[in-house]
Amino acid sequence: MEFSWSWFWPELFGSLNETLYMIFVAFLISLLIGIPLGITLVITRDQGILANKTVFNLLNIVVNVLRSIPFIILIVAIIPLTRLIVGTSIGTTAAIVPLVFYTAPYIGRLVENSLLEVDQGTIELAESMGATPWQIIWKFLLPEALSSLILSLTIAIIGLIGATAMAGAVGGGGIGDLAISYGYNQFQTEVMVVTVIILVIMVQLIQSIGNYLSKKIRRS
Amino acid sequence: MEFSWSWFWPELFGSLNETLYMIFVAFLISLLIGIPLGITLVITRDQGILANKTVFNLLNIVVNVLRSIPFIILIVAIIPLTRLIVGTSIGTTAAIVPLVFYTAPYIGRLVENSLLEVDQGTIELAESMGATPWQIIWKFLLPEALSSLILSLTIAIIGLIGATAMAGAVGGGGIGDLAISYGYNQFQTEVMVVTVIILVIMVQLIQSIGNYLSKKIRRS
Amino acid sequence: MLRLEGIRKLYGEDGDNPVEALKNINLEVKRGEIYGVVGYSGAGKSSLIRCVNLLEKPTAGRVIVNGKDLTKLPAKDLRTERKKIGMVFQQFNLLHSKTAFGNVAMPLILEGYSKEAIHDKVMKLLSFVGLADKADHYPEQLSGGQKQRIGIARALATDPHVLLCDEATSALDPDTTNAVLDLLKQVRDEMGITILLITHEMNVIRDICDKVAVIDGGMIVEQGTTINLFTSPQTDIAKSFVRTVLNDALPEATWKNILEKGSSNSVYRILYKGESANSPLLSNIAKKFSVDVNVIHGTITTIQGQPFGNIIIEFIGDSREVNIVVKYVQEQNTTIREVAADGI
Amino acid sequence: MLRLEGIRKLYGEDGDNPVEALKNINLEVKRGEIYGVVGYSGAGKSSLIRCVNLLEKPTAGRVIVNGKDLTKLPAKDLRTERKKIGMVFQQFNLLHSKTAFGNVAMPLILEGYSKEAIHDKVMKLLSFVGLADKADHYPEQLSGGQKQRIGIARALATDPHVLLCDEATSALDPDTTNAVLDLLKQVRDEMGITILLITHEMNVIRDICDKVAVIDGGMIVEQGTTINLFTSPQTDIAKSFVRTVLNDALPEATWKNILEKGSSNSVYRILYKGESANSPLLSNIAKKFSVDVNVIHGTITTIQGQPFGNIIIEFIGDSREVNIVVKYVQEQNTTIREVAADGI
Amino acid sequence: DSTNVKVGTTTAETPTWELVKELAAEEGIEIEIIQFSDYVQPNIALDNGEIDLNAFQTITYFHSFKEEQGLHLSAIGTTAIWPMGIYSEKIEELSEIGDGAQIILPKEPTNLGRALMLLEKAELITLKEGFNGSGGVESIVENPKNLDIVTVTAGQTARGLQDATAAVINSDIAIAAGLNPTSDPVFREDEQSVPYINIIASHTDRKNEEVFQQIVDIYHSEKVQSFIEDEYEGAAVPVVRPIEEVIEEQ
Ligand SMILES: Nc1ncnc2c1ncn2[C@@H]1O[C@H](COP(=O)(O)OP(=O)(O)OP(=O)(O)O)[C@@H](O)[C@H]1O
Ligand SMILES: Nc1ncnc2c1ncn2[C@@H]1O[C@H](COP(=O)(O)OP(=O)(O)OP(=O)(O)O)[C@@H](O)[C@H]1O
Ligand SMILES: [Mg+2]
Ligand SMILES: [Mg+2]
Repeated sequence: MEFSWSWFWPELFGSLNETLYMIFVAFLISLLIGIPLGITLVITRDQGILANKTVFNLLNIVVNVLRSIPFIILIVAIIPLTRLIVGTSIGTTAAIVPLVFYTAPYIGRLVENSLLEVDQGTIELAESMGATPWQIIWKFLLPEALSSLILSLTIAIIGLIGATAMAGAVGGGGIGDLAISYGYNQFQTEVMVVTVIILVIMVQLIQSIGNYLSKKIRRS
Repeated sequence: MEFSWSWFWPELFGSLNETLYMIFVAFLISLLIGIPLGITLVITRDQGILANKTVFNLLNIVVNVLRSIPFIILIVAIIPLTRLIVGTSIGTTAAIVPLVFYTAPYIGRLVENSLLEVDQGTIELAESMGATPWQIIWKFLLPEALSSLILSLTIAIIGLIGATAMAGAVGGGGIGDLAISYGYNQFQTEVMVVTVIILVIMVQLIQSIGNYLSKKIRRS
Repeated sequence: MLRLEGIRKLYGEDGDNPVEALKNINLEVKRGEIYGVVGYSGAGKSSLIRCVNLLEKPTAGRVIVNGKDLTKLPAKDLRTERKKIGMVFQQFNLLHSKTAFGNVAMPLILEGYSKEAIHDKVMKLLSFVGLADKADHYPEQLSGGQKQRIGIARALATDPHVLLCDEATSALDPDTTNAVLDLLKQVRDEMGITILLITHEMNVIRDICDKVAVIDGGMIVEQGTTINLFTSPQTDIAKSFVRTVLNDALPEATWKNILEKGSSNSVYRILYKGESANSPLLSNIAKKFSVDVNVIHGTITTIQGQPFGNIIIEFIGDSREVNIVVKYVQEQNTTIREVAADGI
Repeated sequence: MLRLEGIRKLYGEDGDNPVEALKNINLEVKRGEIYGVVGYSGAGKSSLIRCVNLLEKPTAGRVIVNGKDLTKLPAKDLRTERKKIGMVFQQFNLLHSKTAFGNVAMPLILEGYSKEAIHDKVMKLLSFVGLADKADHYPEQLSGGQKQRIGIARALATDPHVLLCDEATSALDPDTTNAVLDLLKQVRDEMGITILLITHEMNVIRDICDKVAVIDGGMIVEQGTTINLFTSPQTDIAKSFVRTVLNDALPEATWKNILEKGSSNSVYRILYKGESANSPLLSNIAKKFSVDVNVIHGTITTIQGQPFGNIIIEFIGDSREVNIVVKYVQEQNTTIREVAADGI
Repeated sequence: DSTNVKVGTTTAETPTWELVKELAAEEGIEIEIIQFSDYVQPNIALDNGEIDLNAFQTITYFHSFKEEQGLHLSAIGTTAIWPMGIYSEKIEELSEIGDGAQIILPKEPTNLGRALMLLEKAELITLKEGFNGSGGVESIVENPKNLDIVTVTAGQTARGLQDATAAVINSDIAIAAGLNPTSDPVFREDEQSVPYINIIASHTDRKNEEVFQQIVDIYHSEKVQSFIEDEYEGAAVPVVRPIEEVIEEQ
């Protein structure tokens, strides 16, 4: 099959659109789930500010289970849920659900790791001020860990971009899928090169922003 | 096609074997590459102990490029290299090469994030003692970051397990591929359930060890 | 206002070698009192003060602040009480992610003050501690003493009823220390704040504390009013602390000098306090007796408004006459005793 | 041994509001000397000491240690020189991942000492600072003062030629401080180590320093021998530092007392040092003149082996007689001056 | 060592090859089965000589792939046809497919072109002239019903039946998913349609090796034929025809 640029450009923009849509929505929702998840893993652990073995163990296992299931199987496993949420198990929007299931626990772990690095003195300070657990989290833990959190989230969003390439399995489309369907499966080197370049630029951009913000916050 | 346990068990053990082999070897090599990579990203950055814009930018881009290419395309892209290293591009051993290309930069980023959290005072201390860059890294940076590093590596090895599921593309086999090939493609629910359980146990075990070690080192 | 009853603190209870940092501590601080705690490094001072707001959970004992036993309060009530307890940390515990302003503003933000109220209050506090121009600096851009001052300003931000100071002036130069102590006194006088203060600087105790406890090995070995501790310390450790300010040990060089002159047996320490300090004792001696009086060492000062003298004098003259002088001094209700070989 | 020439340090050069922490600092410390630096919080003391081993790169100026300009050395040689410079950090900078033992052992490990040699040396140092029993403790299990002592032990581990101490005793009680100072003196006497020492505790200066520099606003405003600084401080800041130890300001309460009695015009300060301190001046006055002498405040002490007195006395008697006494005192080569209204 | 033969295949065909392996062992041929989860690698590996035979693709896909990639591969034998069908839970007749209906297609290169051709044959779309099975949805030139064509992995086609109007499903997937490939489809491929015959391929230089022919013969043996019929319950229809004839017809 011949390669045709006139076919390619609209296709590329469509895919780019899909990718950005998936990343944006999936990342946003994953943040909304993953950050509280990571926070909960930190505060409920042994000697955390709201130590609670049951909650910790439960979440720890849930995260582990989700993190251990291969993505494609995860997609299948949650089809009923996907259908419930977006009305279909096929298409870009439907792909967002498994992407969230993949990314949220991932963010949870990364956030957990970042928050655990916050100095014990910070929590002491907060407690001495009579801060509520909510305030400890929002006013102390998160701001103090922010620099590391940003790098963690950068890692997560890049991981998410990688995962969107697999969203093609349920008709999610996107630039990664374009690369695989045409660049890889159909050997259209031009597609492969262009899509990979776009992905590299995207990742490079995100990483640069992450590095910049993180460094600015760290101030060193 | 019917499901038969007598077929399944040896198949399962073979796959488990392949997975463990891939994880073990790929992780080991990824560590050997990823940790120095992360260290280099930290020490060569602006105001690092061996600040070097060229090296930092170069590595940063290499990591970004590798992190942005969809795994299946990565596999193909490095086939010549794979063949050079292991003599073939097919099979379990061959799958290790792309797995390393996937995991090493990932570890690099995670290590980078952990090391950046080390207190500036630690580096000052090391410099005041006339420690060589090598000593700063091994005697100061790494030990001080160890607790966070362990959690980061836990995250990385679990990510690697996820990636091994894709090794089937080059005939790598493994438990994730078993889950996909039979559980997913052939609708053999038994295979799916058993393999996923095994993966969950594996991940749970690794995470528990990671949590335990990290906590023990953190002592809090 | 603040009472510790039978406080015990064991660290590393479940480990191999537990450390008993506090053993049966009993201590009471009245409203508006400034109570000092001194002791050697590792004596348990920080552990004690951290038990007051339950940052460290006591292994045993009761912590009663404002009539409430904090150890028995549910989490929510404990938070309410903690809001009324300000704390200056030994290691500052500043937030790296916040500027000097942001650090001081923190407790006010938690309380939900308005933006303007916060700005006014914080800038006032920063001016108080002489750091108004550093409002926008982050902790790592501040010197050690500046960090400590931020910690002090922060602890005072919400007008607490109780203030816990763990070595709040240890990183400060004398002038800044005085300014801080004046501020604390002022806060106490104006708002009746109760202050529990750890320090190893006896001049801080002298200048500001109403009462003092001396802690050693996790136990209170001596406690009482500041003037009593200074004028008649009982334990060796208290004496050694007092000495740092009152300078009552004869320096080795001086003692050697005296020994060489062979006049060691006419060296006496005189301690006088209160009214007696105002009568010209030395002058009287010189006038009344045929001995010369040479002050070789000592301090005459005022502790908590009362004059106090602790001096070492050499009597030059006939030893019998000296004995008469000693008796005369004793008759003036003043302590006099021969100085021992170690200069004490 | 150690010379700073025209050191200037600008923080945040490329930012909006740069801070000029050091302005043209010149300072020389001879081999075996103990040199103290005092100054208010934020004066630039830490910046100065951190410039010596180039932890802070001076914006301008030369740092000459042992004849080598450190600012010009390639990295490798700088490391070699740094190995000979021990440093005690104001914020301790202990490694959280290492025990007390491990922290002290660190510089020895870097040097490649044998295991036994390290063990012996570290245990000796830990005993020195009174922490042999805490060898296995991690920093967060240590008190503030204990952490500081670990920092001191660590700085001494490799027998450095130069020791930089940034508030090395600020968290220590007086006894421990003395022990540390004795140790430093001993190290100096035995090994000829050169010490640059920052402190805000004037008793540390008094007890151990040969020379002192007073730094203010990033400039050295006064420097000289310790005895000179104590006996005749020139700048206000030096005077205020000296006062903390010599206690030469009359407490407000005492002054009020005097004013009430209406005798303020016969209150004098007498300063005497060296030999003159040994003649019984006060006693002579009492004997020779018909005035009573009342010492109301002051200190008589020994600085660097020399006696020194700074006392405030009240003459009770006829004002003409008092004038004669004042003249007499002046003839004895002793400084006497009327005390001003602020008690100074 | 020509008695050791590496055969690259995919999961669905593995059971048959297990049997072939058993039978071949009796004739002194040692077969090693390498399972791929991908449709590109087996051909590449065959061309490289990393495997000796592969069996997973239709003759159509095989030809277009090797031509486009310039691979030196040759088909040496037929295996079976895995007829595709258009399945639906929503409609009974093709004519019920309305404007804008969503149709799911398998996306693997060997499946996709074939699924498109099936749609064309069902007169739902028109493909560009000379469409040879290689290529994707961009090959559609006319789509009068504005069908929303979504490509997913083969495994997902059956799983999406509930969501889409219709799905093109490989018969092995259909069976695995509990569908009956003979009675359930609303439209189905011809069981003997030459272009969809799956083949065994080898490197062109080695296509005449005797042992390969032996393996093809074993595959065409009675035992294997009946095994396929039993095992796949109609999802795979064995094809025993000389390969030259098939190539010519194609
Ligand atoms: N990294 C920095 N960025 C900006 N300003 C700084 C930085 N470090 C120090 N400063 C400023 O430089 C001045 C001198 O600081 P330095 O730490 O030398 O003071 P110091 O004399 O040691 O005071 P202290 O006795 O309180 O420790 C201070 O005003 C401080 O705010
Ligand atoms: N978390 C801990 N685990 C074990 N031991 C501890 C812990 N915290 C403190 N200690 C020990 O308890 C004792 C008292 O410590 P504390 O911090 O109360 O001393 P401190 O009087 O404040 O001393 P400093 O004046 O040096 O600050 C010390 O011996 C210390 O080593
Ligand atoms: Mg303490
Ligand atoms: Mg300082």
